Amino acid sequence: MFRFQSRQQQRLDDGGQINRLAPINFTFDGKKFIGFDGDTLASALLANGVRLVGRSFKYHRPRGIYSAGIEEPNALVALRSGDRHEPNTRATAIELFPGLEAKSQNRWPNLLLDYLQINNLLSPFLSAGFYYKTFMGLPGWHFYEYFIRKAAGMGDGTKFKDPDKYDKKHVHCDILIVGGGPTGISAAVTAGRAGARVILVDNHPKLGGQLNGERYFLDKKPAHHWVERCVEELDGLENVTIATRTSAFGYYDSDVVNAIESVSDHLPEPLDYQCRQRLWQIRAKKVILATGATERPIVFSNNDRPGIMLASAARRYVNQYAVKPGKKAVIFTNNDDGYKTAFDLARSGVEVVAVVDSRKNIPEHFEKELNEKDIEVIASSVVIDTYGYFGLNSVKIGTLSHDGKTIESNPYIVSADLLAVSGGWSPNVHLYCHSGGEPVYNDSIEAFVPGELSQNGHSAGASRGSFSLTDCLQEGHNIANTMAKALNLEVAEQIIPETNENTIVPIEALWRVPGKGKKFVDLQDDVTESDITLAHREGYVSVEHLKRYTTLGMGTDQGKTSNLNGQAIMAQEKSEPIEKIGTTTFRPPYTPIALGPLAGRDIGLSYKHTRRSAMHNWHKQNGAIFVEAGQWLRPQYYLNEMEQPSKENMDKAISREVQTVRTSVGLVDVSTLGKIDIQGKDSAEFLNRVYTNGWTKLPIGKARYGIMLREDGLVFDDGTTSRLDEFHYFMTTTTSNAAAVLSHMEYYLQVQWPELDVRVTSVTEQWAAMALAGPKSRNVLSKLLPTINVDNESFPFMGVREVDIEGVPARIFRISFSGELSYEINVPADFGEFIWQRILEVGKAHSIRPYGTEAMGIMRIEKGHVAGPELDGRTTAADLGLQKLLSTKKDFIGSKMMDREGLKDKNRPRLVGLVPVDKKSRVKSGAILVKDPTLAPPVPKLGHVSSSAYLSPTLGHPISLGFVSGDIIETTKKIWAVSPLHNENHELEITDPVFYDQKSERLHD
Amino acid sequence: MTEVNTSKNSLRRQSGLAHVINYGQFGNVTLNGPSLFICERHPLTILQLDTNKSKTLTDISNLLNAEFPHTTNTCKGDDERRIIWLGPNRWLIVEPEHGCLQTLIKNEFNSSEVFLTDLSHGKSTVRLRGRKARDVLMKGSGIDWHLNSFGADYCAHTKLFDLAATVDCRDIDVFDIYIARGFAEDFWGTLMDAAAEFGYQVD
Amino acid sequence: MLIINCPLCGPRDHAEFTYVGDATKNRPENGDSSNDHAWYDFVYLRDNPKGLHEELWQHSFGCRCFVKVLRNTLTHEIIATGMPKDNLILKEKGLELSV
Amino acid sequence: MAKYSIFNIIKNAFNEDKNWARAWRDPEPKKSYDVIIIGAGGHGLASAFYLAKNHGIRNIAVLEKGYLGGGNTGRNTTIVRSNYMLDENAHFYEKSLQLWEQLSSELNYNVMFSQRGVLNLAHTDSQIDAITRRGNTMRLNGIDAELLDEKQIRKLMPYLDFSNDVRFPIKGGLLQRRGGTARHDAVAWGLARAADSLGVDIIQNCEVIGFEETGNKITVVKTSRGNFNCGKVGFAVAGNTGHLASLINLKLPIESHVLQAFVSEPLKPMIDHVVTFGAGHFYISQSDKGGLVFGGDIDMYNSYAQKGNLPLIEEVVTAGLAMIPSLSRLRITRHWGGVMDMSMDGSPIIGKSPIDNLYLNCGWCYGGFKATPGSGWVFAHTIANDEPHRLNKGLNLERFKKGRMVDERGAGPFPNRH
Repeated sequence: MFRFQSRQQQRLDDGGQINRLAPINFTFDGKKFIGFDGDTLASALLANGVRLVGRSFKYHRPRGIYSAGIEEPNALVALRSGDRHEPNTRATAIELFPGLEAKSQNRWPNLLLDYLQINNLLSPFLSAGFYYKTFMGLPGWHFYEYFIRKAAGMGDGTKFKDPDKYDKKHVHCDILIVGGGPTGISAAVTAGRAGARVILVDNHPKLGGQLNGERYFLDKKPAHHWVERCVEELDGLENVTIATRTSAFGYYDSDVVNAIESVSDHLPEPLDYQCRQRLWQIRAKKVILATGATERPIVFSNNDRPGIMLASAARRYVNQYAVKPGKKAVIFTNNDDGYKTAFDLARSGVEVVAVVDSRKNIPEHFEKELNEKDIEVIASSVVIDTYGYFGLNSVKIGTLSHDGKTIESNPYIVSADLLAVSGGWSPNVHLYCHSGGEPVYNDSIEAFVPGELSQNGHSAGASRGSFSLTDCLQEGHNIANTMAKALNLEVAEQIIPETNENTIVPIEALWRVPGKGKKFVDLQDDVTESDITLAHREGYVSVEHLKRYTTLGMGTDQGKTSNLNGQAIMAQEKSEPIEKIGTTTFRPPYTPIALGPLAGRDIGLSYKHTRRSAMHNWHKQNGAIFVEAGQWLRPQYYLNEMEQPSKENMDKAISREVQTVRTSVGLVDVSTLGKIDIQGKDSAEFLNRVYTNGWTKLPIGKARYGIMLREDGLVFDDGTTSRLDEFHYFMTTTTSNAAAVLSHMEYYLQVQWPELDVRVTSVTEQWAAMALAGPKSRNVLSKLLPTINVDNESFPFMGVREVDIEGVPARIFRISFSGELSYEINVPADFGEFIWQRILEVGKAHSIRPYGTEAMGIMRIEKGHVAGPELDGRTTAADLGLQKLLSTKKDFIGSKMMDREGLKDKNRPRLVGLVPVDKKSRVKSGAILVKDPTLAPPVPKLGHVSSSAYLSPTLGHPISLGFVSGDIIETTKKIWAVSPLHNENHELEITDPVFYDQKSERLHD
Repeated sequence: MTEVNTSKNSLRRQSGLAHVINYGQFGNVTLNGPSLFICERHPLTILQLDTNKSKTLTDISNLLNAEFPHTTNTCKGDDERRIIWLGPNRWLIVEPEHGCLQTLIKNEFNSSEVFLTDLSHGKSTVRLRGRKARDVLMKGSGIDWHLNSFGADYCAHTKLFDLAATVDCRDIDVFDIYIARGFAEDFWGTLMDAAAEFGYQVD
Repeated sequence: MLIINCPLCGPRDHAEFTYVGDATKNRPENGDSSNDHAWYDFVYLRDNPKGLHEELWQHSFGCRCFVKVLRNTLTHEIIATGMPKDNLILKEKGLELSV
Repeated sequence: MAKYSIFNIIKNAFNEDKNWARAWRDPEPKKSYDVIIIGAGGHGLASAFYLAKNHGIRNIAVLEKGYLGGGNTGRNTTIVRSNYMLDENAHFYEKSLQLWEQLSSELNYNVMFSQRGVLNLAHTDSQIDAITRRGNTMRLNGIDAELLDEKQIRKLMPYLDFSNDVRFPIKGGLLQRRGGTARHDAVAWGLARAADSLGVDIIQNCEVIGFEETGNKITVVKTSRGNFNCGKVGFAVAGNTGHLASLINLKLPIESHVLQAFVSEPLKPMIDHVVTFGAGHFYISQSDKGGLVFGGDIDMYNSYAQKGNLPLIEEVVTAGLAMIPSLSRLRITRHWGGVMDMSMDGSPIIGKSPIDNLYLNCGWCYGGFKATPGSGWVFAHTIANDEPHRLNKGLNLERFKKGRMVDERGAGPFPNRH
């Protein structure tokens, strides 16, 4: 173990919140390292002296670790490998786990020898928007794009399926607290004591927030004592839930906040039955946004080198991780925060060369400690430039002129391998903005803070610009009590601990340092100061133009460290105050979130629930090949035991099934049809309004076919409805419209005609339905119903009978889709499989066969029955040849709009039958009907083929249904079907759409 | 084809879950045993009753010797017979299959006053029991499953794992879930998957 | 997520509902065959307000009732809900007066 | 207008880019304009550009309440295609596509129109029939289309799920190779620069607050920056059409709905085409920067808020993972919403209005971006000649009254279903 430790040359011997007894192996770019439990990948790399971790997006400049949190713009790595590979992961937010594997990105062949470094040299030509100004001519953008795309992008995607699981969870609470820093903890204690249902979420493995990275004392004890005490109390409260490793990423309407819980990201892989991540949908009555603040860099030349980092990050590395981020440090600051860093670094044995403070006055209360630690402060000064290609080695310092526009004295260079920068703090107003709030600019902290309240989310602590620890603790407590009061709860007491912090001397804005060289504003997207001034020069001055033209803030860090600096520089260029420039809209998610948890468990075969009929298992065991019909699975056709699925066998099976029905008897599962139970005194009147034809005279025990229109007069759905009793009807709809028809009827009953006494209920699932069809169907039925007379007179066409089949109650409807004598038998679903099998057994004498949707489809085409492809929402009743069903004696839904001129146009395409002249050609549905197949585009289109049967086994040749313009039907009998996609043309004869048994003798027989 | 016994007595009512249920303990079952117990309730009589005549309802109530819940989202009854509020003037009566409930009411009341729809076969019923039952429900639906909001004799018609479901809280940690029969197999799979992390027993 | 307070079932996710649309459209009387414009208006024209919008949703995963919702289309804030016969805009105005 | 070229870039680089001029002016508004276009998005700017270029009208103002290109132009998923079935749409969008093919050189601004191909997947036989009909119609209209079978798709897009663990297997697809994507912001900027150079005044931060009418004509457009006299007025404000129309008491067959989109972290090239899933609402492409751009269905309820809610995103992601399971561990960085002007038949309304000198350009649903140059072309023609171009004749407002809807989906008068 000591051997390991000796390799962590930057690790402190004591302190920090790491467990030195738990060493962890990991690799970076294939090299083996060791860190400790409690480390992040970033802190472990720094502990091992690794400074260069990546290459920048555009110029491929060497980059190191810049921050200690989710705002990291530089240190993006590819985490894990194989099917768990995750590109673009922030090293600063990865908890170290045994065997962790990370690789640097955006470099080739390796991190030191990246050949696209050439971009850095070419950078004068690659200023903002350069590609808008060129690559316009031949050979076209698509050619150049190929190369540019290869250079762009960061990490690699993967081609593997994710082996991990994801979960979702819905929770409710009175008060949601986002952020487990001092403000959030204080709020949670008060809210918890008040008895509110509280959820506290924090994206870190443990609570404490900023307190973990600082040397604060609360009531004279290190702050973690207070944190631990609070957590203990909260854990004991049944009404409080603490969710760590849970990142609230979006604040949506109705005070719904969404978060991702990282359940097992900190483990090598999830444990048994454990998911990787879980999406939380949190519905809160009130929300406390205690999301803290993010430190900003300052814009100066070469401010991007490995070894340059945020001052608070440097502090966090020594304090929380016991890692010295450098040996010799310069601090560059425009506010008090830099001093804290200087002191904490010095205390840990880092040589602090100087604090460069752009302010004229050094806070007096620091003097004592500065003297004690022998730290030099250089006031009114700035860092002008830095040196060291793969890592910082020296820093150039100069004095700033009064107006801040030039460097006054002779600058000088000091050697340093760490430059800690603080440009001030920006409150994390993201969630507040998601909730609909508009931030306002606050001069005293030089940052945007929440403006007026939006929804029920209140910001507190640093996230509303209160940077003093005492204020944070107090605000958390106060806001929680205000909310408790609003929720009619007793307010709670909490004694706010005493802190050891100094009063804060105001920041003096310093956005950029004068001078030449590359000054990075957005480190991830390589947006420099000159890009912003160029955007200004060219008129891209609104913040959104600025963002889009320069890509400022468009990286994976979403501009957390760069947005305000960029906007401030634009404001300076425009000589306008920052608040006038405004800020860009913060969009969810707050930090990038994986797609997996958004899909949860609905992946693969679980994508959209599968719906099965009661006979599904029988179909499965008896050779059915299934087809998706919406969410249903339906047998498409049945293969014999010996047959393998193939196109040939499919054709054979379908022909077999059709022939069986036409010559003997078949059985098809039609359970998927929508079924609606209609009851009430006004049912007939209601049907009269819903359907286009008349319903008042339908006798009990009879069924009738009907079509429904939409209000706009076009056909909506068709089906049969039967009268079971005086006030009791049973409706069937098409499979695809089942839900829509029910809603349609409920709408009219509840909203338009509440006076009608009618109830509708979906009974689709209650009844298993099967159609027994074919000339021998009556024979089979009579055997099933030995005591009932089923001859033509007793049970005529469109007759309905409620019977008992071997003890099973059944409804039998003598209706036909196939055109044969046919009975639709409905039985309660649990008896479906039993009755299905019984029918097949009884039917054996007549060589009965089950048939699928394909055979059914062919037979309905033979019979000229319309279905989905014809009822496509664009056809009128007349188009379908169903004008006879439009009653003129009553009003019905759609009757007022169906006579508009466009819908009465004589030239509208009308349903026809189509037969290839050669009686052989397979005409594809979707082929277009034209006069002459040799015409060059644009070709006048006369209609299209809507449904095709490649072979009608009954007629011995292919047939199709289609639509042909009315005027063409009158003048010609021949037409061409062309399918340029297949390079096919076929001459067709236009026929009546009913090919089979035009007088319908068979089904009436 | 399997052999079918046609004798009336052995008529099989086959549940929508008949082909998917595996009995035993599954998932993350620890030494403390499973946190969840899951079983199907079958066969049941499930009857939808619809009437806007309060007098009629009282009469039915007397006939059945059962109270109807008038508060939204509530149920009344016991294991023998459960009456669930469904919507305005609409209830669901659930009891172990007897086969006579519908006839009983039909014989007594006018068909223009009471509207009955048999849904016994249209729904599959799963009973979810155990201290983690609410955690499973939380994965599938956005309503507040907290005991204070959804205690015993509460019911909800909601979207559960993307399916229309009725959930009846029979007791503090006992829930009957009704879903459309056609989705039963899929729902079962989803439920088992969601329960796995807690460890469950299928009875 | 919009949380819609179903007058019967209580607050539910909008995913349990099906959006129907503008609730202020009046369906012309069926008997009146002369007024083509009224039908055109009913079927096709919309006020499409930026601000308060009275609209219908069906609680299709719940009680199946049609629910009237008064919602701000600019902020998505739901101000009130009721049954189809309720006039929420009037009701809201009444509330404002009484405050 | 200084010409943009590689030579100029090099020349300016030696000057530290100090000599680049403004891409467009920030003019003081005049008192009166021959034509006022409301809305400086792609459509408004293209209309002004073609009015100036094709019809010689120069005294034009384009009014913008925010910043130009800040509405749907800057929020869409940048897909350009002309794979429509109905004649009224097909010829119009094809004209637009042809204009796209030359837009960068016409504007002297690289709009990065990348003809990487747009593929619509089909998962059932009936979907195959539907894309067959559409593809055949396209071909007969002179528009490129290819029908691919599963094997061909597998070769082109190996990242799609062709395994057995898939709920809706891929059976085929319709590919339009000339379709693709463009850099949306560049379109607005390029058009603004080109229109500006022809003398068009683009007035930003100028919100229209009312109109003055005399007879059946608009005479004055009232704005937050003063009142302007006008000859003719054109609306090109997409999702805000309903609101603007309400200022002159005009009711339209339009509802505003929010459509969301989102983008992943930048990745090295992995998806070369635009792919549309047929069994759920989902489409994807990869931007030049490397981000995967996702889109889906609208949020279903009326909205003027440029933000959406998570359930729709979850739905789109679920569909996306059903199609490309390997996306699961990738992360999204941003999701946003745009306000769509959903029409009652899913097709645009571009033409005359009931008011004599007011012209409407609206109802784009979520197809507005690809229409940009075509829309400008025919709208300019309609305004200049006071009658529609042959390409927008069928896309008139009267069609609803007359029962001549242009309904590609057959969804009927329900704007959120198109």
